[in-house]
Amino acid sequence: MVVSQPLLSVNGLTVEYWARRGKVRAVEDVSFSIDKSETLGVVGESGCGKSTLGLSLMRLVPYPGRVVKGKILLKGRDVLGFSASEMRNLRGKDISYVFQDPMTSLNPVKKIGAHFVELIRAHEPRVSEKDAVVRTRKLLKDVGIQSERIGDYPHQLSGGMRQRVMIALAIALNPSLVIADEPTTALDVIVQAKILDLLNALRDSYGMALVLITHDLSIVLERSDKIIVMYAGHMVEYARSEDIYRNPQHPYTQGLLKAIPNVELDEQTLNAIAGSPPDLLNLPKGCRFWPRCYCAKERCREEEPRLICTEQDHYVRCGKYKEGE
Amino acid sequence: MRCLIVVAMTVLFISACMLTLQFECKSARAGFDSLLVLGTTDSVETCLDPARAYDYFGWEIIQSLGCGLVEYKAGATGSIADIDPSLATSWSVSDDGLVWTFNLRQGVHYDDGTEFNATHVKYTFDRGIGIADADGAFVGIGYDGIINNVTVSEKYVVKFYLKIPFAAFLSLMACQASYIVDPAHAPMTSVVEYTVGDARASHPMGLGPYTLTNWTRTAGRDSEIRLQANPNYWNNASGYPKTKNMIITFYANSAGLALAIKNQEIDIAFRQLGATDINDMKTNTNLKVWEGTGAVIQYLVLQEKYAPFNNTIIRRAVGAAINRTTIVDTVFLGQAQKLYSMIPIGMFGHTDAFLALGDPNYTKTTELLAPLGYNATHKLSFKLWYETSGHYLSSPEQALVLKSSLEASGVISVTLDSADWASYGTHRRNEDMEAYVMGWYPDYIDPDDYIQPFLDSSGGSWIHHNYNNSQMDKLIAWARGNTTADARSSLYSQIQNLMVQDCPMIPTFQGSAYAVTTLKIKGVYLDITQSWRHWLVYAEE
Amino acid sequence: MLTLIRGSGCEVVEVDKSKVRKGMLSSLIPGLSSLSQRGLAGWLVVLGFIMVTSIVVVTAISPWVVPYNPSQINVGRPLLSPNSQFLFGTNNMGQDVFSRVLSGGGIMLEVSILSVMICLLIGVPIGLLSSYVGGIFDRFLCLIMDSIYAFPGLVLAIAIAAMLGRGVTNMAISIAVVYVPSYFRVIRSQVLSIKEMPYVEAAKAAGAKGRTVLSRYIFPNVVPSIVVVATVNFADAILTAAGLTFIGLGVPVDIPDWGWDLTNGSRLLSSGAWWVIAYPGLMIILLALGFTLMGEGLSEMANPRLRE
Amino acid sequence: MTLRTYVISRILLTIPMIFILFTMVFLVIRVLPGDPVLLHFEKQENPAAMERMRHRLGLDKPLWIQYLDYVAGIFRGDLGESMVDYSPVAQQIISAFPATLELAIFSMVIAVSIGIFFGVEASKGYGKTRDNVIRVFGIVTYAIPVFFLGMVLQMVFGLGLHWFPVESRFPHGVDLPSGLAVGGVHFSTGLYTIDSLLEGNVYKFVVTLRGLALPSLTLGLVLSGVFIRLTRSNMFETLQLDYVTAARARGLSETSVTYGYALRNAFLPVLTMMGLQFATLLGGAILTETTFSWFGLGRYIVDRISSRDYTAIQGAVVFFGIFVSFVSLVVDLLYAYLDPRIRL
Repeated sequence: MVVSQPLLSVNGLTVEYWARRGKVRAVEDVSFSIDKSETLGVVGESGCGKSTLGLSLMRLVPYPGRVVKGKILLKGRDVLGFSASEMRNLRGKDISYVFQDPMTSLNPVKKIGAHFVELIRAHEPRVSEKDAVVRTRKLLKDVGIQSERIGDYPHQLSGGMRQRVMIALAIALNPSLVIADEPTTALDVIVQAKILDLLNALRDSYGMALVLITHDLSIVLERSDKIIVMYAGHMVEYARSEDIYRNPQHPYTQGLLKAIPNVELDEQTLNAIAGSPPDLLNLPKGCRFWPRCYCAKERCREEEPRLICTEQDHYVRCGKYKEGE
Repeated sequence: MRCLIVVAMTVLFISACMLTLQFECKSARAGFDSLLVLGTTDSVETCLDPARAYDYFGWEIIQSLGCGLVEYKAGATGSIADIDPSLATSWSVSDDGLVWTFNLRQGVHYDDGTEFNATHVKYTFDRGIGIADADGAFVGIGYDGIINNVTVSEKYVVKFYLKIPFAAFLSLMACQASYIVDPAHAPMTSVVEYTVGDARASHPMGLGPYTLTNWTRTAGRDSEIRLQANPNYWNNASGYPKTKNMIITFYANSAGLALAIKNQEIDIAFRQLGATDINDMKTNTNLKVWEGTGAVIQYLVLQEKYAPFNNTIIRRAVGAAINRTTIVDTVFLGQAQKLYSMIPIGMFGHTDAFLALGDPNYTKTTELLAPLGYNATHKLSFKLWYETSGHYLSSPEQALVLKSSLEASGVISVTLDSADWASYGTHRRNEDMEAYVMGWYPDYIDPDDYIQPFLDSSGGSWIHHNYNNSQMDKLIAWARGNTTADARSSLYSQIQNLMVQDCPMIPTFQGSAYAVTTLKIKGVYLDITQSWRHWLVYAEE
Repeated sequence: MLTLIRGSGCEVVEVDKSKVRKGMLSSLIPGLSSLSQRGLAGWLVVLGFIMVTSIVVVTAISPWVVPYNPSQINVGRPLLSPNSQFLFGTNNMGQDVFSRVLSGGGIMLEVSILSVMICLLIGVPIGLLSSYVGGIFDRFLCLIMDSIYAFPGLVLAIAIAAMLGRGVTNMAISIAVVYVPSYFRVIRSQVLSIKEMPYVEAAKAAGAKGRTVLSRYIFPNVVPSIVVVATVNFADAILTAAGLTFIGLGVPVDIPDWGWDLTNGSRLLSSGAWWVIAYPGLMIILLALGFTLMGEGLSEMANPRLRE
Repeated sequence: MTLRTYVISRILLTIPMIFILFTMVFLVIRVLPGDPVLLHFEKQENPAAMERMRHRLGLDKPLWIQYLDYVAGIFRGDLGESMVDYSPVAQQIISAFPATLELAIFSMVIAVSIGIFFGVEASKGYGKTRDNVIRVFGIVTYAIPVFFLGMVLQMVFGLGLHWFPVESRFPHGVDLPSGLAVGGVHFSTGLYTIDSLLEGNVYKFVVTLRGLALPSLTLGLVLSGVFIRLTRSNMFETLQLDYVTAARARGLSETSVTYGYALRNAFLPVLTMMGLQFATLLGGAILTETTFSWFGLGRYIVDRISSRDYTAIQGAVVFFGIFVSFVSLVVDLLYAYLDPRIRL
């Protein structure tokens, strides 16, 4: 599906953590690309490395982790090659990030407005305090917060409002890409929907691309153009949403789909994904999923399957599929 | 990066500080025609009123602010001959030694202009004796026991009627407690105390070479005293005081004082420098070390109340086992004199009585102790106490040396114990210390002040050594009453020999007085009177 | 130097209840192989332990190894700078500084050990009781402890030392008085948090007697923090002892003691005799450092939030 | 609750504390061997005179009356007369306090700035060599006897390099900073730094700083360890927090992230510690003042303990108590001011 010069294209990205007990590959050999104003969903159980993936796109992988292999091309420029200052310019301006827990993502001792002013002036030093404030009010309005709240401290806002603030911060400098890492998990259901709709609305109005990281496949199915399914640091399936929905190829993806209520599928595989994801420190030999796979073969225990393009824009990492089939 | 900035800033700060170094020294002297800065570790203990002041340094300041009827000439040895006229030009004593007549100097004025006359003398002594301040010198020395009354017989003639013939009367008159006060500033019934920010109101004097222009006390200790020449000083004509302005600054400890004089932050360092410091200042080419006989003596007291020292033989045995040479050389690096008598060297009546016991004479010790069953295996053992508040110079070191010199006898074993000065006093009163080190700063410069307070059964009661010898008391009384010098000195030699017999206390050493000054300083006299005469000191430009 | 006490006191007070129970004790016994696995913390403990023990050993065997009798005056000329005959030179009394350095640790060690013991004997029980019993009793004790705690400890120590007079025991007591509050506070805060823990509740529900709960369930969990405070407190005690000696409340001079040597040396400073204070000073630092290192390491182990 | 009620309640709370302290000391010093009267009679004892003095000092009264008298005095703001030199204790304390306060403030500033700077540096490279070096430094400062450090600094910077004066607070012979004198009214704080500035005398200001340099550095260094370790651990924890990562993700510079975000939050516990350390600091001041022969409150107390000046000791204790609780009150208020989540 490689289009000429996508907004962001990632190639064989691999992130490692060093723990006392050894090396961990939280993300291994992940490749994908996003075009302008596209939405990419990243789905997986917690600990599958999806957050690390998100952070690594901004080179924010916390110590002791770091990107060891791969390329991250933003508008054709390799982000991994950027200098610290280039990185600073990129963050928040080209790519911005919405964190999982709005309760802890704002500086408790700074007023809401201060966050914006600081951000704006950090990237556009020439902007005066006043103009920054004006822009802040508009941004708050866009995310549906009355602008009087500009003088409040974070602890005076509800979770939903804080997340709105986080989003407003993310879009403040209308970046070309926003990464939303489980933006709703910390919120209650009604608010969840609102936030997600807000994100979509903003994506359209601001014309930015969106990476939506979540553990809930249903969320992304309807909202995103492409979906990455991750398991134990591997990208196990990568395809357009409708393909994933119609024809999930990886047993894990199928499992996830079945886990979603009101999706009809034949009986036998209802309790598909038994067990829990493996400990990254001692991965099973062969396919990482076989212990939980309903159709695991001898081969799966032996050799690790490679990512294969099964059909147009549909990539799977499963032993069932052979090259050139 | 930030590290660099920090480093740079510190460097800048330090260099800025160093820059200020030069003009600091300049400005310290700014605005004085002739000024000397004297540093000391002393401090006025209570106040500058002769009716109460009873401490060395208080008296030193009183001496510069006031005058007595008589004064000791520079370089005095404590004999009658050394007493010069001051406010009194001449004097006489009746044959029975009970009436002293002083003819006063005329045309002398207080700093406030009042003319001085006999009534002021009477006022001074009536006041001092009348106030009878509990810890004042008048009570301490016992003026009321000596003086019956003072009468003004003419405007410039004053008569003292004594209760007892008192040989040391002139010395008493020369001591700072007897300095004349100014009735205008000295209320008859109350003591003049330190008044914040008002130097004149802080002292009752006014006849001396200096006036007090500033007296600052912080934390109940002096932090600065400034003296300025008194235009009305009777001896102005002869060019006194030599230096018009004196600043006295105060240090917490001898180390501080030593550093200050070494960095020449001050011109004079007087009392108390450590022996080591004085020693290496002697070799310092930028400093001059002045040495003089001190009047302070120290001695070892033996408690006679109970064993072992209720036995005269044992006391003598201990007396024979004191190695004064080590004390003087090791503790004071030679900056003291071995003392074989309670009467200090350089004072009339002094004899080396205790040499009779040897210094040390361990064979004598062994011989004395052997009959009592003490020997190398069964040693005479006792506890030796010393104070730790620095009340006396390097007491711990003394104790250590005493211990080792006593134990060198081979038949004595000593354990040391110590207490801070306050507890030391209590122990003394409770009489629970077998042996303890004490010292003495005299009040008036006369043998009597070194004998009566120790050996007289009543006068010596404060030491609580329970020494009591009627024969001794008789001798002391005679010596007090007798006014002829040679009669007295013979009496004192008898007293001292008797003391060696009884050995109630063992004199160890006599401290020497030291002052360290910059090279340009002249006119320093350190004599037995132990007083620092500010008005004689000057800088030779 | 008093900062340490307070510092460490508070440091441990902050230890949160997330402390691990099992394994703590074993991890607290220095020298175990497990220590080296604990990274810096482990090494700190081991290093500190080595420093302390070596000083203890040196002091213990000093009578047989000192070149001169440490209290003997005039073994050499006074204030000789370090040389072949007197490795660390001589002091103003002509005593051999080297011999004194070797044998001078006794007082410091005795005082610190004794005072820590006293602290443990007093601070721990009342800490446990006060927090367990609670109520007015607790309030009152807290008030007293806080008053002591809020007051410059050295002043108190000086007053009490002056009151009790000379001697190791008295010094130890006066120091202990100052530090009991830190023990009290730590233990109290610990117990208060542990009291709420389910297994204690369970024990109570199961009808365990107060004493049993206290001794079986609560005490064992307080031990780690007690050990930490105690270790750091060793250093504090040593430094306070040095301070008291410096103020002039030390032991009689015929017993070699670093504290006294420092005090004595401070008077010789102006004459440039650095060696008289330098060596005893360093020894005190080493000893205190040894305990502080151990305390630091232990508290880090006892305090998982700081562990990688 | 409103600020005022809070302050008032705090003050009310400190009163019993001060009393417990005072009572303890009152009793302790009275069982001290050695008695103030006797000390006035070092040379000769005169029972009658001693009785008179005992009466003058009010020591002839029964203990509980002495106690009540003194307490009553406190409420009248009268700390009594010194038993050594008979001048008002309050006045002596006031004269002694500025030195100690100035020393304390400067040492605290030094300690905290060293602590925060190194603490931050350490937390940045947590677990790396830089971190370990800094930690060891912190631990070592911990273990140095304050007076020993003082002497070393004296030797090096005073005697050796002659950069700083080693003795006394202010050069002798120079008039002390007079403070602000407007017409008749004369205002001075006793803090020479401030007074010299009020007086507008740069020279005096500089020499004051030079006098302060070594003592405050001594005390500051010894104290810094506590703050290093505290800042370090708090910074490390704060740097893990989401809003710091979020700030980074918004492309804020490292500096503004570390200081504007992490430190501002990590500072709060440090502030609390500052309050706690103040009492300690005053204790350390005793030894520092002795080493550098300053005449501050620390030395005053030591002197008066050794001369059994009951009234002076009591006065100083009460004063210390009040001051320490005042500081902790100020700290609380600051805390509330710095942390919007707390509102009084």
